[in-house]
Amino acid sequence: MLFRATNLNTYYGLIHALQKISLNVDQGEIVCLLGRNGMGKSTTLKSVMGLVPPQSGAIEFQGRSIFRALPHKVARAGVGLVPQERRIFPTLTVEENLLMGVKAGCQPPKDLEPWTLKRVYKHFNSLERRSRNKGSQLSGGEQQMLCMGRALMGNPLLLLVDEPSEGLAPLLVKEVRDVLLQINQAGVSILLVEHNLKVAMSLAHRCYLLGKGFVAFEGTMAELQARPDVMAKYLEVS
Amino acid sequence: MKRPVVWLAGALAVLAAIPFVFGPLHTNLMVRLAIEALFAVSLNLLLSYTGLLSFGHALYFGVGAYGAALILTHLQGIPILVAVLLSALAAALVGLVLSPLLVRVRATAFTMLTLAFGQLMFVLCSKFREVTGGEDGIMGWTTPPLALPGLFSLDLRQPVNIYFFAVGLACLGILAMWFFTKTPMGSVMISIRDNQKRVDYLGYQVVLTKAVIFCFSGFFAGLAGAVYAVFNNLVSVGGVLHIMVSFQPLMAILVGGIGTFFGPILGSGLLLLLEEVTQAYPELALMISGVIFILVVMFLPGGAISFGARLRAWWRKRAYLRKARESEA
Amino acid sequence: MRVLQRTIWWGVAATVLLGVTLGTGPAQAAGAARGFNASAVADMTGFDPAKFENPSGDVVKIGVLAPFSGDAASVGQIYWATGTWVASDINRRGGITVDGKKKKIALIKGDTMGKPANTKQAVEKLCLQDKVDVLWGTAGSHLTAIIQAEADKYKKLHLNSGSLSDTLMEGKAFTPYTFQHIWTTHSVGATLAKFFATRQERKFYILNQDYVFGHELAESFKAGLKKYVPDAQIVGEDFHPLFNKDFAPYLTKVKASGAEMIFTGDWIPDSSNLLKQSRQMGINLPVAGIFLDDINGLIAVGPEGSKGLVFASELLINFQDGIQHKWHEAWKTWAAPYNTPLYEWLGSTTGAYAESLYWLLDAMERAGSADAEKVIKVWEGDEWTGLIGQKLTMRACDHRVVRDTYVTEFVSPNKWYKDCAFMDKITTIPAEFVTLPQPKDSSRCK
Amino acid sequence: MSPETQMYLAQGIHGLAYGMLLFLVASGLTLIFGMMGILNIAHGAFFMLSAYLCVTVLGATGSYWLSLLIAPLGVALLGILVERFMLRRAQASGMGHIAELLLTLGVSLVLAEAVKLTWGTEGLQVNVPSALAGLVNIAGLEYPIYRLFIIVLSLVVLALLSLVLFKTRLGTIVRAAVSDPGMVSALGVNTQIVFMLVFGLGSWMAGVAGVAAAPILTVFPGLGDQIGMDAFVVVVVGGFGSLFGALLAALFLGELNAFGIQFIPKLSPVLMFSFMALVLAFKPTGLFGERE
Repeated sequence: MLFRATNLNTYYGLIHALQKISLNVDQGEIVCLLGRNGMGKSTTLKSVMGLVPPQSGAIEFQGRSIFRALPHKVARAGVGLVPQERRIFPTLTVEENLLMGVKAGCQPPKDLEPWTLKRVYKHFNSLERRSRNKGSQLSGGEQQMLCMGRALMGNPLLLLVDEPSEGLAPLLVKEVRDVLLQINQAGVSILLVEHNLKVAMSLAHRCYLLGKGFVAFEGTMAELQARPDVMAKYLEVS
Repeated sequence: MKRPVVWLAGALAVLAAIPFVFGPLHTNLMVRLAIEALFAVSLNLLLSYTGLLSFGHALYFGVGAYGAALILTHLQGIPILVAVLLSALAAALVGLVLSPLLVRVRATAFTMLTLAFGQLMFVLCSKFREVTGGEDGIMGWTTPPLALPGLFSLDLRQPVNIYFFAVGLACLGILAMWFFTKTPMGSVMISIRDNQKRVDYLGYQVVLTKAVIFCFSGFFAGLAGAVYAVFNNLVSVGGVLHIMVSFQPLMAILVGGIGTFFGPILGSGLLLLLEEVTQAYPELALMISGVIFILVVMFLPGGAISFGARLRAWWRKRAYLRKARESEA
Repeated sequence: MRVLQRTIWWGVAATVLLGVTLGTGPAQAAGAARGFNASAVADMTGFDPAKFENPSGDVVKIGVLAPFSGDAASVGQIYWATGTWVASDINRRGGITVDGKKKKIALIKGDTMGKPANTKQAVEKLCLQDKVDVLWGTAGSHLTAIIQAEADKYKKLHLNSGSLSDTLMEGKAFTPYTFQHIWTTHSVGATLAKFFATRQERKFYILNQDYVFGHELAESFKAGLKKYVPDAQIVGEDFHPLFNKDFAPYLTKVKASGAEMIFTGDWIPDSSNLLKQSRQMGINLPVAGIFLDDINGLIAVGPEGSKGLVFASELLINFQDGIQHKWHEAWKTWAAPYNTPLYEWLGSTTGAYAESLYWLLDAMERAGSADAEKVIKVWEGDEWTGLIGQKLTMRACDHRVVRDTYVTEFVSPNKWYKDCAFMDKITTIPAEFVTLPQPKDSSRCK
Repeated sequence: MSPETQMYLAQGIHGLAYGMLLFLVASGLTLIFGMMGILNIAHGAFFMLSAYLCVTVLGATGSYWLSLLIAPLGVALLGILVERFMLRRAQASGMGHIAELLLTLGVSLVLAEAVKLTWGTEGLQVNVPSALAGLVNIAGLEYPIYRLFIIVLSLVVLALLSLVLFKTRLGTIVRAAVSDPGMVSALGVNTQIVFMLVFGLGSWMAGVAGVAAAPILTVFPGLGDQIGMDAFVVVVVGGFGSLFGALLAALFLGELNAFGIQFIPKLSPVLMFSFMALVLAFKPTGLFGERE
């Protein structure tokens, strides 16, 4: 097992945002977190990353505990984050943004081909043209690509991807989907939060469905499709 | 139902007894406590309930104080309560006038904007010395007695009388603010603190609520300032508009307990007590309060009011452990 | 104009006469009327303000009201140094005779923190809890006004040695319990103007701190010039914020104005900064003022930079004077924070503070009592010989002192400080030219 | 040169000198704000402390240049200690930025008092180093060399700062962390160490300014109050976290001060705060800032 979280409890002040959430991601898997707005999907990713430290529970990554570790420790263990708001550094150039992803002094995993500027530019060819531009000058789609590229520069084994298709035009959504597939085929496991059920269905191997802070359903995508009652109760009517 | 009544009666009895038990010196100290507690609670409405840190609350205190001084100097024969209320209203009006600008900003920008307005008022009052008397301020007016014609007339220069006047007004003001936090508007206020964006969905309520809070908080800060003026018979920029006047209630809130309603009152009391104790070593007084200040932020962020709760928790834990050990044995 | 002056002068003389008559009764009872005799100062070996201890038993208590903490703590330090000096001197001599027995002097600190509310609280504590006999202080007219009001309320003697405001003893503010020993802004302006009447400079630039005192001082200087140097010109007038950082923009204006002399009421650090920055900018104009004796600041600009400064004071103690040398010898044993050049010699501020206390205690002894009413009776109209043998009169009707004032020019080299210029020949301005007229509105002044 | 041109030139340079000094103080403040979201109230006290350290080092070694080296380093060390052992703990208290503001307020109170206990309450003096004493002729205007040195020193520090910020990995991290420290840590950078370093760097800059200002000012416990306040205004007006904004605002305030005194001396203190209130009211992030 690459990643396992057990009974995570996280609070925002007095709000009990995550209530005993357990989930795992296997090597090479794409696992999707589904659920309505405000159910705790993003909070789960932030808790794993250490940005919103969980109160109790356990998180293991490659057999080692990263529970309540500081974000940079989590990142250095091999977890990358593609956050929801993209959080591109607006005053840095595209290239500097990418280089920020490099973890100085960290060896890339042996069995994976390391990510370099060249390799990222190959995958996201729109970025190379704009390498001298400031982060704030990019379009939404470009920012999404830059955000993924930046995370990859750290050679993660597990990528936490939060709502990558949000606010993008259908054509770009497809591009994002393709890129995620390519990354996955290159050996990176992905824990994905996705609003767009169609995208999720076409990408993920398994999924967790979140109710208000708890896991309401887990299983493969096919098993989910077989349960229209669960989908009606916990997903948005589309 | 009965218990709070007993408590309240007890508290009132103690308050009423103070000037007769203690001498005029400590009675006057209690007047200062009443003024500072009222001021701190009014600031606390912003800080603990709305999440806004103000560095310029002296602005309202100063307007109230100067208002009272000017009214009592120039409008002779005006009943004292009317003068004090008018001054507090003037401070509320300042809050209203500034609110269109203040509602727009949050976080540090809010802190800096309040700092700017506070300092601006300080500079302006120092400059317009024809009206304000500059640094020397306004003093020596004749304070009319607190009187109901034909019923009673109390000379406010007497420590006992000014004590009941100040403590009475402070209690009324603090009670009014206490009830305010319990109203629906009070809850909107708390939700602004917790998540302004979410409250924004409710439309312009945020703006309106904030404006009301600025006026309300300004009113009671102004009331505290007006009582200060009556008590001291002197108002000067250094005493009522200096930046340290803005910091004083902040310290009281912090030392007493941020995020609680009664913490600031406890904090004001503790700070005055500290001042009494350190008076024997004046050269070290500020140093000691600075250190206490740092220690509180670092080690007792809930302030003194949380100390009791912490102690109780620790005691319970100890008792529990002892019981567990006994049952093991 | 001259008629008015003469009337005033006659008024003063008459009052003095009246005061003397009133004062002779108790004075005679206590022995002869006395003055200050510098050679009578006790042997002060081993004296150190930092180690001062209050005598026990039946004592005369003096409450020292000054800022002992906060930004102005240096003022509190000066009060303490001079207060403990006088108290130690008197105590070593055995105390003063009050109520038929010798009583020693105790000092109790009342920290004003420079804030009105704290001042009020401190006065109340001194009056009600410590039960002091005298309140002494303070700097800042708004704080002094509070002490006056409280002194009146609690009927305690109050000695004001720190606040120069003209109006403290007038109108409703007057209280018979307060005596203003220090000179007033009117006298400052008149003193300097009278001094310049005999000199060449005619173009003055006024550069003062932008607060009540700064403005009052500017007005008093202008009034003095109008009276004594009608052909003088004010070529510029600016008021800068307290604790100003950069004087360069002001100094550029001063330079362009063609001024021959800068008049300033600034005190430290503003006075030192003004001087220092002007010299750095190559502007060697002389400066006239009343707080220019900050020795640290003078040393910073050196002998050349400090030459030609005009310094006015109500009390300039000659370096040859006996008390000056006693102080100077004692100073060597003082510990921090009193082991600095500021305390090396008895300066105009330290000297005036000490003088005021000596006078008060002398009046007390002659009254044979620490009781306020009895001391007032002796002190009103009292004539007394000051620290440097000068004649001082406590005007009965408004409790202000009628006295000569002094002006000196700083020269280099001088015998006392080799790192800067310092005072030389002292010009005495007779009291008749500088004394504030008696208040017209007071029924006591008839 | 006509007297009028001379006046404009002189006031212009006065404004430039004060503006650059202000920028030295404000740039550290704005960097710290950008990264940690707090306005360090104790920043002015660091400035003041550095001037006092300068007095001591100067007294011990007799060398102004040595104190220019040592005093700011001492202040930087203090800044690092305050960050590491106090601020970090305050940040963990869960009170948000309020705790940090109040904590630094406490630190500034303690520093002001500690200085009095150590160095006494009297004003102390530092002389202009002899190499920089005297005047220089600028197109007919006699101008003190030392004030020009302040401008040059500020420029040198500014150049060093830009070199670090724009040419090194640390600089990239700092610039990134100014806009989003959380994301930087999620990319594997130990931001706690970066915070500590930047706090030290910011304090160092306040320290350099303190030593630079010491020869023209009397060193006394309230030395940092006014310049600290001015630096807040610069940070706020320039935009929270924006170095460029701080530079423009500092120069603008410097010139406003000089020409304000020349032409409208009665109003000059009012101008600054009115300007700050106006900017905040209409652009809560400051002129060039992105965060509130």
